[in-house]
Amino acid sequence: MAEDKLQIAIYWGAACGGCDVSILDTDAFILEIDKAADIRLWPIATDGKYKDIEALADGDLDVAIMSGAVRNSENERMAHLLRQKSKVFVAYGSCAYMGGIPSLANLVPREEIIKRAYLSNASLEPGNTTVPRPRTSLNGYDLELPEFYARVYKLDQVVDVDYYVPGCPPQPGQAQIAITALVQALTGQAEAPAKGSVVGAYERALCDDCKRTKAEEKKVKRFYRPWEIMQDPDVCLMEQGMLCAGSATRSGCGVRCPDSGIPCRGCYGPAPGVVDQGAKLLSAVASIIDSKDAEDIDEILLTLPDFTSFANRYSVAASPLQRSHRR
Amino acid sequence: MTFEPKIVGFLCNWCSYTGADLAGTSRIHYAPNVRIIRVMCSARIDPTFVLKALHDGADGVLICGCHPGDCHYSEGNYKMMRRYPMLKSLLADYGIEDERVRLEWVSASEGQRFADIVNDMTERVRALGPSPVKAALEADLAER
Amino acid sequence: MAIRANPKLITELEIYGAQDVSKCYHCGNCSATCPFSKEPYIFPRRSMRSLQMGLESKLESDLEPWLCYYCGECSTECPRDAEPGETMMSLRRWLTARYDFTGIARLFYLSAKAEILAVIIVALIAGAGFLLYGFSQGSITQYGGPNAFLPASSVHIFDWTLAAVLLALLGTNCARMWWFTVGRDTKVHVPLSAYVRKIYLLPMHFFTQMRYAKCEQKRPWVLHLVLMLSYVTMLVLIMFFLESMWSGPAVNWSVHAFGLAATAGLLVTTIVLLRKRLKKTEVQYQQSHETDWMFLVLLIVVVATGLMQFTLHRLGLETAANVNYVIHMMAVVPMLLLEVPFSKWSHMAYRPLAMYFADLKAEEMVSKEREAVGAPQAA
Amino acid sequence: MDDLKIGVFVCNCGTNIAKVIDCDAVIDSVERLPYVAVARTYKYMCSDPGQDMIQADIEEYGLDRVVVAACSPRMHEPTFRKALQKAGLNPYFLEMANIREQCSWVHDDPVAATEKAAALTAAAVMRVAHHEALERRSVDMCPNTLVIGGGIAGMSAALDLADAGNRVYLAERSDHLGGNVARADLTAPYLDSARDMLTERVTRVVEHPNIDVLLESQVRKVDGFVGNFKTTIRAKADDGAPVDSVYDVGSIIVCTGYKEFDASRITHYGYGKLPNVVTSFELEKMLRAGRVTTKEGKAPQYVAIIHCVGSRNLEFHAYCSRVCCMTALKYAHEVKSAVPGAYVSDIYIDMHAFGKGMEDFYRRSSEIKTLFLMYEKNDYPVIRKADATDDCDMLIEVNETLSGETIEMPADLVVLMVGMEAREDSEEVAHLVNISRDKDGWFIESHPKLDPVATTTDGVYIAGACQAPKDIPDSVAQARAAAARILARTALGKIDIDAVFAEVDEDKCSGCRMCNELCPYVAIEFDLEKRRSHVISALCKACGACVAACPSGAITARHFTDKQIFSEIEGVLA
Repeated sequence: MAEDKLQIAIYWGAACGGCDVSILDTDAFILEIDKAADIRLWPIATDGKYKDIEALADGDLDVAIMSGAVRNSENERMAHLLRQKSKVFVAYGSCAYMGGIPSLANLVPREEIIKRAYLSNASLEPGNTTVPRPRTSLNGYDLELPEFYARVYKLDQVVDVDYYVPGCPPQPGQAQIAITALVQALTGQAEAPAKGSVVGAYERALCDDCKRTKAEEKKVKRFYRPWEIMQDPDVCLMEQGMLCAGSATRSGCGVRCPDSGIPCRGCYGPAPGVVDQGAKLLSAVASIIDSKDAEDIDEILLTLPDFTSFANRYSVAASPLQRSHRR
Repeated sequence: MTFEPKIVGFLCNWCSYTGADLAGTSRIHYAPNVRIIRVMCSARIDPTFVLKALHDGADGVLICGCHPGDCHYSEGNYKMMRRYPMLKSLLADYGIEDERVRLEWVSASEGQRFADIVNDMTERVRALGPSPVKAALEADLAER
Repeated sequence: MAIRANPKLITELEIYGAQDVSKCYHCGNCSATCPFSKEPYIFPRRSMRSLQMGLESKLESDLEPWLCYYCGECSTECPRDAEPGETMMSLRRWLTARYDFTGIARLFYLSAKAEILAVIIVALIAGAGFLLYGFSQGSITQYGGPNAFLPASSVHIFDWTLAAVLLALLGTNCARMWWFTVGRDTKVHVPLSAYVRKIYLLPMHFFTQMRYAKCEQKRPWVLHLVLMLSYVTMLVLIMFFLESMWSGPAVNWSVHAFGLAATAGLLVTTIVLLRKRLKKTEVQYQQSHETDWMFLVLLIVVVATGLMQFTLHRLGLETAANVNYVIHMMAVVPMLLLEVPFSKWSHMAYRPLAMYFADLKAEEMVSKEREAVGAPQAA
Repeated sequence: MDDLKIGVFVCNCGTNIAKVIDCDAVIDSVERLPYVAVARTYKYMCSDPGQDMIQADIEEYGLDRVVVAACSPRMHEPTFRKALQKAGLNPYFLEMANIREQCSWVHDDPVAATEKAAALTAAAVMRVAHHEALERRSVDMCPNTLVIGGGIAGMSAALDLADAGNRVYLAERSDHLGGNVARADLTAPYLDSARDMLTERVTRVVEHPNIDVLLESQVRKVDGFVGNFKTTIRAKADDGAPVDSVYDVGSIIVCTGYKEFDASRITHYGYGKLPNVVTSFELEKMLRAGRVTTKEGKAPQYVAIIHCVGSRNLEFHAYCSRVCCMTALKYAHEVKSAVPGAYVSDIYIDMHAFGKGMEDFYRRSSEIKTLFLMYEKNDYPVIRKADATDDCDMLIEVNETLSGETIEMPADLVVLMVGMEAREDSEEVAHLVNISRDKDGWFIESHPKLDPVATTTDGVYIAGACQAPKDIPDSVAQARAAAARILARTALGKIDIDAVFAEVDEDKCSGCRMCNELCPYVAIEFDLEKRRSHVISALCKACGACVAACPSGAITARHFTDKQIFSEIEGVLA
């Protein structure tokens, strides 16, 4: 571990691991990272212990990259620990950035989740009554599990975040650009991006990079799921009645979904300056519905089931309401 | 003390805001719970405004625009008309009670109607009690 | 039940003198200013309204026109110059015609010519009759004594006969008036006991005309009262003391004092009234119907010839006195025969009767209302 | 923004505000807000001393934002903007808190009202901090005018404009000029001939070199904005085929008039069933022909005129149609002169005899022995056929309020004074020129008292009975007022356009084209080269539909930015 090497830690909270894989997916660039940095912690790839990090002095880490949201007390403890030990703390991927897919669970109460996962699930052993608890006494031993929070938090709701890299997962190319930029900034080769900025993405919405043609008229009489329609590969998906989040989503992914005939789901988060991606998408979609009759509109909206889970698929925790408020 | 709900009203300039002014010039008294924010047209009302108001502690949000067919901008209110059911289903998914957010058409001549709507909504929101949003988000912070 | 309106009635009433009733727009100032207008008799506005719409059956049963003394306040206050006072006057004329079953009253009101003709005919018949009678049994040169041209005893019989005829005519008309205003009213039933209990009202109103005194101006009341009392005095003297009146040439002060006073009263008031009607400075004297003139003219002729007769007799000019007497009777007979049952003179009976009836009806309405509200229950 | 200085001015409005709201308490609560440098109350902020005070404070404290808590901004925003401008401040650095119309006038609890007023004022303070300096723009004013409707109002407006040397396109839907006045015989109260009056107008209009009369023409499309409208008018060509032509105009006057109420909608008057029940316009036709008769050809002995047919009742129109009362009196005169000896009765609710000479006319009408019968609102007279023994054709049962009696009025001819109502195409016209209609379908003026001829759309004016029931003098007055308004503007040659409009941030626009179709004014154009949308500011009317709809937040509504509205939300909830 050379002194001149950057000290970095890569960690995951409530995440699927896809973000770590996206870093690994940078192919040869991973060797560049290795050349430039000592990886002090990266559960998916290297052997590192929490206590090694705890042993570091504050700021010893040059960069901590954390993916995943905060779902439980362990996620939170590690977020705090890494923040404390690092100079630059990066929220990596949609879960860290906006709560991501895990935060969809915010629309459901914690009890409901526990019940569904441990008590009323077809894959359970019949009659199971065991549910995870923070503390369990067994044979004279006290067993501890992280506490399962009532809801999911995005990273900056828990700790101070310096930069965000969006994407589910961030595209390897973008990950490489983002990491390179950070390294250059830290090594004084380039100016550091402003704190709080989104790196590894563009400043416009996805449509800017989408090759499909967009017509002036966008009137939707009914919505289609992608499999319900023979789509024209050259025409804007929204114009064909497929709900596409591209117009409300920051570009940077490389338009991979629309290019493959699948509407954008919005994993790169809202366009710059937008408060809530879901509300914006809602506003735009509603505006182009082709009807002035309330009943007719309700009819059309039936073709748009579970719109909330689409509009805020990656961003429930980041939306103003953040969670369900049902009593 | 009875709970006095705070309701944010988004009113279009030409019909509903004028209608609310008419209630004033006609001295029609109504509940003081709605605080009006003027926008040029109900089409300007970004659903984000409603979410923001609820986030900031509003117990209710009242949206008023011109009657369908009477928009000063000819069709702006239809945009709101279409956003509304989508917004309501989004809010339902976030567990916001149905009666906290309401869309009404109020023309420039309907001062009485505006007053009636405010009174009715105030009563309904009062019956629901304070909005849970702000308290819940504060409680979330305390959890950790 | 709807009352049928008759738009033509207003045109008919024009001949009775109501020229301006259509101008009324019902502000109600007239009723407000009238000292007599109070529940349940609000007028003149209501009467004006009924007249405008031509509600004949309703007007016929109204007592209100008789409750008005035509002080003229209403007409002065009227912003539209609709002449409510004159309208009430016209309605009295119209009612007089209505009460009269013979149709003569209506004829007189509608046609001045007919009235003048009737007066002339009656005067001529009366003159001829008295002359024939006088020549048949006496001497024109004899005023008194056994050969008197028109002896008091005979004239007395004639007077009483005439009185009986007049009473019968007027009585029938009064009965009709009762039937129209009280008798056939299905809503208000006046019990017999009330009629008896309140009978004092009749002489009271007749002799005092105390309601008239309530008008803001007192002079018309004084004039009217003096005229009426003088007339009644004279009537009593003629009906009961004709012999004493007739005696002479010495003046019998026990009767002649009354006679002269009544004559003076009649003469002065008639002259004053004639002057007022000619000068038209006061609102109630501005619009004179032909019948008004006829009444005053006959009256002044009667009074003048009466006084003349008294004088000639005292002077001992017996032939002249007899001639004058016939002339006097030529005025008296038409005045009584035509004016009392068929024209203006009849209000002498109708007005006190109307006040009597009005009082009875009002009392009954109030008690009915109390019943409807319900008497307070004892605890 | 750190050195921002905001001045807050709370108006007492005499006692209008101060009697309910504790203005000093409002001052106390807003004084604590960030950037507030001075906060004051004054008796009448809109008065000259009030404005002087604001200007003096701007100078003295170096204020760069001003909040006026007073009446509705719809009332005095222009006044205070001017005050700011005089003091050298951008007029858009003003924000008003509406604590009169929407607070003191509608609440009676002083505590709650004061709290609300404080919140509204706080919101204004927080909002104004985000205001930006905006500049108004000036564009050329096209001197031509399109007048829609060739009735008495349209012709009068057209003549004034044309006499001043401006071109006027007078579009009339029917094949002749004159409108509803052409259907009338005489006019109240002087019994002048409507025909004579019209002939003069029509002749002058037709012969005027500056007026293009477009008969059998309909306006199909109106694009553009004040001073620069492009109007498409479809006219019937000689061969019958419709031809569209485009006219450039700077102003539009809508004078589309009214239509009469359909009397058959009221069943108890028997219109359409009883042959001798006619509408006012049908009588007008008889009068114009000089012969008033029943269907049987006889002269009517009894003529009854029923007022307020379709007007002043909850079932049809609650409003008063204004002209019918005096027209009914006119009929009384005309019928009496056409049928001497006829009895005319006027069955009315209230006699509305306002206007010059009208009360006198009413008096004269009663002097000619017109019988006035009053009925209660919603207690309609009922017409039935008379019996054979009656001397009349029909009997009208009226609960007559002046007498308190239920009466039966004989009638041989019944005239229904049908009210005025908005034309069935008023909605279409409103959309065409983008003006609003009230609940009854009448076009709405900009301000009922101070701006009765302008509309909410700049450059579009209304005159005559399309705005509300109106008689001839009022229609003509309004028409000529509209013409005067237009001439005042054409004289300047330029017009000021509001600085409030939407703008696309091209650095944010992704070219998704979601907004392109939303604009009712076609103000958004798409640059195919750059693949960016762009707002043509002169066409933009600042509704903000595109702003809310832009999924990437690339469109900003000037003066109604997200940031401004967000801070207002925070303010009212603080």
